[in-house]
Amino acid sequence: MRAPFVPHTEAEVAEMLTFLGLASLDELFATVPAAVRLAGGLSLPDHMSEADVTDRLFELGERNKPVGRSLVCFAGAGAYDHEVPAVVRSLASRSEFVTAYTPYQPEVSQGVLQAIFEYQTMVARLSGLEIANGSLYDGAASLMEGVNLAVAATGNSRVLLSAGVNPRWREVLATFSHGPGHEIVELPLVQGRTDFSAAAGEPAGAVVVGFPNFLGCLDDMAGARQLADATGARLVVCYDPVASGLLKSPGSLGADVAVGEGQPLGVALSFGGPYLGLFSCRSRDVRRLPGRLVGETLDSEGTLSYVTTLRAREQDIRREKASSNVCTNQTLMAVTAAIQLGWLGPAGLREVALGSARAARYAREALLGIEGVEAATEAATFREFALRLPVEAEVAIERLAEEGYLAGVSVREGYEGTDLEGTLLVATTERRTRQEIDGFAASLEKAVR
Amino acid sequence: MRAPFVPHTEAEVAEMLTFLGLASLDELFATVPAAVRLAGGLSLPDHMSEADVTDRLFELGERNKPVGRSLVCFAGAGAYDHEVPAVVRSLASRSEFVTAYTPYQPEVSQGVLQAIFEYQTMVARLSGLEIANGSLYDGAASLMEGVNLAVAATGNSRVLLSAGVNPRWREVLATFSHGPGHEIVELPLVQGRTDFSAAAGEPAGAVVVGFPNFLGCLDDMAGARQLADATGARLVVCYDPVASGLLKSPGSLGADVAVGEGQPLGVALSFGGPYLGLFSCRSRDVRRLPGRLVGETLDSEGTLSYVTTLRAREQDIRREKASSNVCTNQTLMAVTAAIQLGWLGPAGLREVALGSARAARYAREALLGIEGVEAATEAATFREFALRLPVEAEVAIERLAEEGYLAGVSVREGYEGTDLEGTLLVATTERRTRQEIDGFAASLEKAVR
Amino acid sequence: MTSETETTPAAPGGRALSAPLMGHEAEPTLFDLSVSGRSAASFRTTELPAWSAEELLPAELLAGEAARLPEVSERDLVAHFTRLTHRQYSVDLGAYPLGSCTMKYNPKVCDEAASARHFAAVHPAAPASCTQGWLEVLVELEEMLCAITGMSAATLQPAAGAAGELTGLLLMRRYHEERGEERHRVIIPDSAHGTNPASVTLGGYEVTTVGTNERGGVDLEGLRAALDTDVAGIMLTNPNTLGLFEEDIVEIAAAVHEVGGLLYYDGANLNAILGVVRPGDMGFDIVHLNLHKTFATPHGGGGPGAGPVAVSERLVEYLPGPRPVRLPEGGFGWARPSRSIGRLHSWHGNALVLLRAWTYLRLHGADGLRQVAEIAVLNANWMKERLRESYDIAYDRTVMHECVLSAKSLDDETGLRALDVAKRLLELGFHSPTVYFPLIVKEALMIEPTETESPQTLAALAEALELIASEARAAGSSESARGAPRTTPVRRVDEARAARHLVATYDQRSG
Amino acid sequence: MTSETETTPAAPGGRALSAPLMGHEAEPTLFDLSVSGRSAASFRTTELPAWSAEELLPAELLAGEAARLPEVSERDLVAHFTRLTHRQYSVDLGAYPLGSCTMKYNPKVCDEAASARHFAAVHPAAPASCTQGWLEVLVELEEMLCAITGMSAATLQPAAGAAGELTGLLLMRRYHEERGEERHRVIIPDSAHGTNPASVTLGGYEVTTVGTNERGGVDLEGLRAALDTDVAGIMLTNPNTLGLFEEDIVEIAAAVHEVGGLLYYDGANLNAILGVVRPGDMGFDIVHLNLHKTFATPHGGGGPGAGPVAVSERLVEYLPGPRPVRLPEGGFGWARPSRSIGRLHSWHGNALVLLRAWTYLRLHGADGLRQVAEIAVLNANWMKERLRESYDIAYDRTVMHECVLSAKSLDDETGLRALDVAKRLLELGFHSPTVYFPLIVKEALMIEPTETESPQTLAALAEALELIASEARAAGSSESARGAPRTTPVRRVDEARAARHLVATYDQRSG
Ligand SMILES: Cc1ncc(COP(=O)(O)O)c(C=O)c1O
Ligand SMILES: Cc1ncc(COP(=O)(O)O)c(C=O)c1O
Repeated sequence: MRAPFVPHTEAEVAEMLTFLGLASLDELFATVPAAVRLAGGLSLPDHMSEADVTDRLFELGERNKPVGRSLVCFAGAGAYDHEVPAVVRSLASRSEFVTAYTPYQPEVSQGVLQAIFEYQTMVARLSGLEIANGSLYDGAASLMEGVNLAVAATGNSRVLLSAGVNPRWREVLATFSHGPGHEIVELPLVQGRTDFSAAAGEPAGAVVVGFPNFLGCLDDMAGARQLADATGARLVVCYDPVASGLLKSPGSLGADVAVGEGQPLGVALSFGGPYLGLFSCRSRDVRRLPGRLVGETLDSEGTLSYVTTLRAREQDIRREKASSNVCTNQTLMAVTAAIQLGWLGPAGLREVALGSARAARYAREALLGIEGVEAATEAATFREFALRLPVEAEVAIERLAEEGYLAGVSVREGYEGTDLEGTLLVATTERRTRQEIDGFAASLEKAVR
Repeated sequence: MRAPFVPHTEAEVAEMLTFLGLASLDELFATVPAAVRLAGGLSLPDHMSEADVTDRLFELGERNKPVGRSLVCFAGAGAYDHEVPAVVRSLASRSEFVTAYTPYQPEVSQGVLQAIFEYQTMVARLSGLEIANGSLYDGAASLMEGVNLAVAATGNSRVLLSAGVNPRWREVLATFSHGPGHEIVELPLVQGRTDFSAAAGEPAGAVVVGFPNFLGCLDDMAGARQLADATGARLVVCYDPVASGLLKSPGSLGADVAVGEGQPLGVALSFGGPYLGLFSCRSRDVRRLPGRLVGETLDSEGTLSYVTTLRAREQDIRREKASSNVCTNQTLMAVTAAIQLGWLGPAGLREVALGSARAARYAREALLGIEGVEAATEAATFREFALRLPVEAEVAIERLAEEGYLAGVSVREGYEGTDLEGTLLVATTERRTRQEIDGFAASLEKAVR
Repeated sequence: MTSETETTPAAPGGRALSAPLMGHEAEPTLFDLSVSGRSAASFRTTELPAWSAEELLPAELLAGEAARLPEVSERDLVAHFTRLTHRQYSVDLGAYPLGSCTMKYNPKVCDEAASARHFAAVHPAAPASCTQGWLEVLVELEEMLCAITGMSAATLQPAAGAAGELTGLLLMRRYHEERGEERHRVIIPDSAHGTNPASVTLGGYEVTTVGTNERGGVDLEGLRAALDTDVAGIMLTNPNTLGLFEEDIVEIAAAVHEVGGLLYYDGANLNAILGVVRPGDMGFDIVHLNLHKTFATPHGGGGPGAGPVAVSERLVEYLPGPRPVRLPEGGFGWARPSRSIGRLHSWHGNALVLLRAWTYLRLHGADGLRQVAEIAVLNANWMKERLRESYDIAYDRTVMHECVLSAKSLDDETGLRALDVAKRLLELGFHSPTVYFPLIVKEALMIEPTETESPQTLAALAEALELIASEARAAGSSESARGAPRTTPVRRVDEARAARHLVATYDQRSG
Repeated sequence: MTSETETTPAAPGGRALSAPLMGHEAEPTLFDLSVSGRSAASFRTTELPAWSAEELLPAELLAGEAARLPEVSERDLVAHFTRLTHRQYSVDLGAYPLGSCTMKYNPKVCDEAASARHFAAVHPAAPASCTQGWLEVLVELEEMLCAITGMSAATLQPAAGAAGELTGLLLMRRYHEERGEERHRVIIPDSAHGTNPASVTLGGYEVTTVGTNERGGVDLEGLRAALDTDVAGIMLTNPNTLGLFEEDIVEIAAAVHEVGGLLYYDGANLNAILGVVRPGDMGFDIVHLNLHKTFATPHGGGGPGAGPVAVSERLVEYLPGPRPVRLPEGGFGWARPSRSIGRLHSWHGNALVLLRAWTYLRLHGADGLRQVAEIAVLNANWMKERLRESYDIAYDRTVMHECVLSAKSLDDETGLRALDVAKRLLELGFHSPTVYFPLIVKEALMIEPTETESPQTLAALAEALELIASEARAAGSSESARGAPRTTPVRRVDEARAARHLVATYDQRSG
């Protein structure tokens, strides 16, 4: 066997060893203490040919149920089955985008740099804020960084966190808060909307709210802004970028920082990743911005060029004093989102938002028509809503999967002990048809009988 | 509705019409006589969105059975299930290759031109002849052009055609021979090999033989060459490029012209097309070469460059005196073949050939072990062989398809009235495994009981 | 560490100087990158007996060594071909206003359709029970093509336009033969594309050329003079290669039919009349379509294309076979027309190209196709009017999807020829129009913007063409363009040298 | 016909002057190409009631108009982004010898695996019954990573190396907390990558820096002096960022363990030691791996990556959850470690990146990985020896997968700095090495050829680097390189200006 992507012939290896005055490849590792050197070789499955690996992948893939005609997707919770046209896949898979490194040499990286610059502009516009970075890992990571920014900017580590924020993201925030030691205070939900009165009084560093929130409901953003003002906090809004096709932007509703999951912008469901964290803020916080930022400049002949900028925020320069430790981010997904948004245009994004909301309304009505099925929240929702079923959500999901429907996501972690626990969170996109929704309702009716 | 790929806004159309002094788009067609203008619009199905078309395609695709694990391929007859790695698909689908036109402006077409030049070199080497063109439509078209070349070169339109040549190609040759009026004389098969003695005597323009022939058998090439010499004909050999990994090349066996189907060189089965016709000949016939030819030259600064050459053979210059009418060819498939051959290298091509031959031997033995199954020919075969079954081949094929095997191709057209009619032509490639062959044999045994 | 020539060391696969992003060196060939013993291939594990070649095949037929092919790593293979793509212009990079070629945008969804396993991995000899989806696509495509052309049935086998032409001529031949007639001539206008006369010859006919009148149409008198019962038919492109609609088409059709001839429609320019007028209604009997033009299937750097041929009722039974058909009992199958001229293709035609065209047609429907034609024609006329001051207009009337200009005056005034315009245009960011075709227009520049280019692109292209003319006129010479192109990976290429010293393979290189 | 700014006309989408094939103009932004009312999008037919926005949502929350996005045709979208790709260097174009980044060839089969519908179209919240294939891949990957690192279990959630580091530090924190210990410091060598100290801070620790000894390793004495029971652990890269193996690793491990600290292994450089030595055997407790380096998942122009963290037995119960596991009854499911530090990712990590790595690992097996390391190290040492005459060698001993050279003498002699070398190298057809890192080497040039570059490419790269040095020395000045790069789409870029006049969106452009 020869490693499949190593070009060297035996003769070449021998020639190179001779040049180095070595007798064997092993000698290259002489500096590795003998005591710790691996004796028997790694204990791994044998190498396989490309064809054999492909066969195996086919076999494994058959054990998954992708969404589509045989598993119609009503699951969301941050990952949505939106239309992605062939042109987006085609452009985003161009190998120059895929196999480039971080654009450290701008003279030969204008392609990626310009694409990020365009992405930054679009995200800034979607969020209604002035600045956006070149992406973070995912929505949860953006939330974490948003809170870090708010805490650093205010010098206050008290975080007022709405229970309407995606519970997975809240958990990630909690995990990472162990380091800096943020104090997280939860703002409870009442009928699906955040009760901002619960946290009056004491100063805080961040108020965090979802818009729409995890249950699809539309929180009282004026209330959120007021709380931020009253506590001296930065208002961090977790938003769904699709909603910006229809709803007011976080920025126009008072957000200081807008964070979101960018998956709905052209990224495949991908079993949860790679997605991309959207991050934007006001200009005054730009020097605390986490992650990469591309700016405009000129080359030595005065030609407009792009380059990564404000590097002094970044870990490779600032080390322990950096505003974040992020290095590798999700650039390819950011490029994908820029292409998708270019394909959509304002009218397309509006249609995605409107179509998703229409399907939600239709589905909600159809499902609430089933005996024993109740709305878990009363508030207006955008494209996602929670239902209380006669059976546990997990049971319904299993049964429906056999009927060809991914019924939704169960509401449990992050809502333990609340009246939301065990409900089913149903999501729609502009791809859901009347026929699919009718079929789903008919199957759910059977499943909960 | 607006046509999906027309960028013009209504305002832009209006502005352009104003510039032209026209009141409506209809006026653009004023020169079309009113009598023949279409009144009601075309009678076509309504336009569909990309998403709807994709859904429909999915539906239609589900009604096909692609080869793979659920339909193991033992069919050949010119179209083979060879290994094609991801890298070939990835490179050959690069949009610069896909969306370019014929390289008429060499200064901005060096990519395609150089790829064709490399392809020509590889095909010349595979065939053992000096010159190869940049591809023709398919194997049948190459045969037709090869015969035309031979006839033109010799001034003799008598064509001695082995019955061992792919019957579909023979039919295509017959179809197109109606124009120039070639006289086709068939050389019969004896035990799967051509009887060259049948056509002694009279001068001829072309002797045409398959190597290996349609039944997988290896004809007596010395006999073929002798016949060509005796009749003053050009020897046209239809070859399988994969065989060149193991067997002597057509050129080294005496061919003047080598024609073949290039599909085995990295092209998907594709329900029969687009494939590519391989075509090569000796230098002395280069000015009769059909199709495009790329040559080397220099640019105005002396840099090595590529350009289409000997254009004077071509229809766009020579019109009715051209050596062929071919204009659009199969360049993208030629580029694909060049990439695949680069991936294979000599060792890989040998392994493909050897693996195919080994699988053929194993399959032949396994299948001949079934009661009632007999060999249809005795001669040595390369990777394809014909069997006489207790049932008609078509019946066996239908039954086996239900068991997950594409059993082969029925031998019928072109062999009517011969002892080969109704036999089953079984082909193997290096992708066929022992397990698959064993399964096939077991299913065939059941099917012919 | 030496390349396959064993004389010079192998070239470095990882150096990117030939990528225009980095530099302007020539890209080494794959043979230059080859190193003996290097390899990229791997295969399925089969668990078959490892019989040797000698055990399997007659020793006298075995080659001493495998055919010489380059030996490269997968990494170098990728780098080489990726760099080659950076040395290649394409529709996806910018406008490609090649007259007669209809280089419109090729929708990506069509590519994706053609790469789906359920279509791409189907064996052409699989029984109809395994290919119902494919057959339905083919039948529907045939039906749509007939609706568009006003014809009764079509064959999808021809792999390109020229193959379609030859098919049409064989149908013509069969038609006359069946009526017991021997005819020897086929009429072709002098503006015709080169494939037409070449196909006529291959079809066993003689070419009779008719001239072009002062309005750019067929010289009706000349045609009438040429017509007699020895004429098998006429081949016309309409709109013709001057981009002009044959105003006398009704009279032409009547005249040809009167002597018993057939009318053949070269559909390369069908884009202009989609939904406006149908060849069948104009009196044509045989139509070939270039799906790689009108229906946006990509050209692939020279192919593949697809050239289906549609015919009127009286020719249906001669069509090539087998043809995909709807079965009376439901489902789809194959049938051979009773008097078929026979098969034209090893299998069923360029199926994946046909699938792309099917997709394109379903995306458009009737209204979409009509808009395609309208905007294609609007763009061409806008271009013609806009460039009126800078170039000669070959025939000054409303054009269809393309306009033929001429650099004749410019050449007379400044020595700037059509070729120079083409090369200078490359420097200005556009592929050049078709030059020196049609042959009847001196210094022809044939511009076909297509409907997928925006008004902004049109304006920029026009500006560039104007600049070329105005800088030559200002200087009173062709100097500005003579040295062009200066910005491309190679400078102006010596075409004559290639033919003089033919080197068509790496092995013909001297040293 | 005006762009979205409504002041200047929209730019032409079909002009290709920004493609280096054609010219050297700047590419207009997508916003410049925008024309009001133009569009590309289309959607599924749903047959749902056409409720208006007002009927669906509270009026006061509705935006007056949709977010401003560019309005372009699909054709212009394609042309724009395709041209951008021609303005972008990538592994697929040529060598990318960026030290510390392991820019090896990214196998295409891995991309294809990641684009298969049966993996890419799976919803992350689908029940385990619908994701058995995925779970098996993740479990197998975890097992393979543990085998490679000599660890007991791993989390696949971290999306990149830095996220893995932070995860590791939180694990470290939990470990000490569970033992009732409060420790405040983490030790980092001065040669460390910037993410290490940044992660330490985010993990709530203080950084204690230790120096580098004259052999390029950790200063053992300094380390010992810094160690006490306030030290939570040490973060090491081994081989370190100088490309050198820590010869004293056994002693270091013993010393850190002695004070109760943990050893964190930054696996960015794991490529060098695959199958040679395992971090677990060296005494490490926590290991993060950069799959986008060692296991060839592509970098995507800056991401996505994947940074799984593997740990020794005593940390397994703290791992983030839920984790994919083999179920005792067969099949696969999810489980949360009893004392989990909690979730790190919205879902399960960068799953498609993990799938690519799984594919890469299955292609290699144990012997393949060992060869990867051997050849990577061979290449780096060859490079170092070859360039000995031209550049300074920071620490002159056998290197592992990369070598750190310095342009210090060259700068002293001629004024040619590392940055100039980098820019000049672009002109010679190569991406530049990493410059000015590690920080402890002046004018550092950090070269990591990787195992996928051939000896021929190495030689050409070395020649180019030699040429740069020799032309400067011959001229006694840095002139030759100062103007570089001259052949690239843009010339040397003014980085300072970008920070001074921040324009990070199109809307911040002044006019
Ligand atoms: C008018 C005309 N007829 C026929 C053809 C030939 O078509 P193809 O190139 O597909 O053989 C062309 C193509 O260039 C053409 O423009
Ligand atoms: C030594 C080292 N550690 C850590 C990292 C950080 O990894 P990532 O970029 O994936 O966050 C890198 C990547 O540059 C590195 O080289």
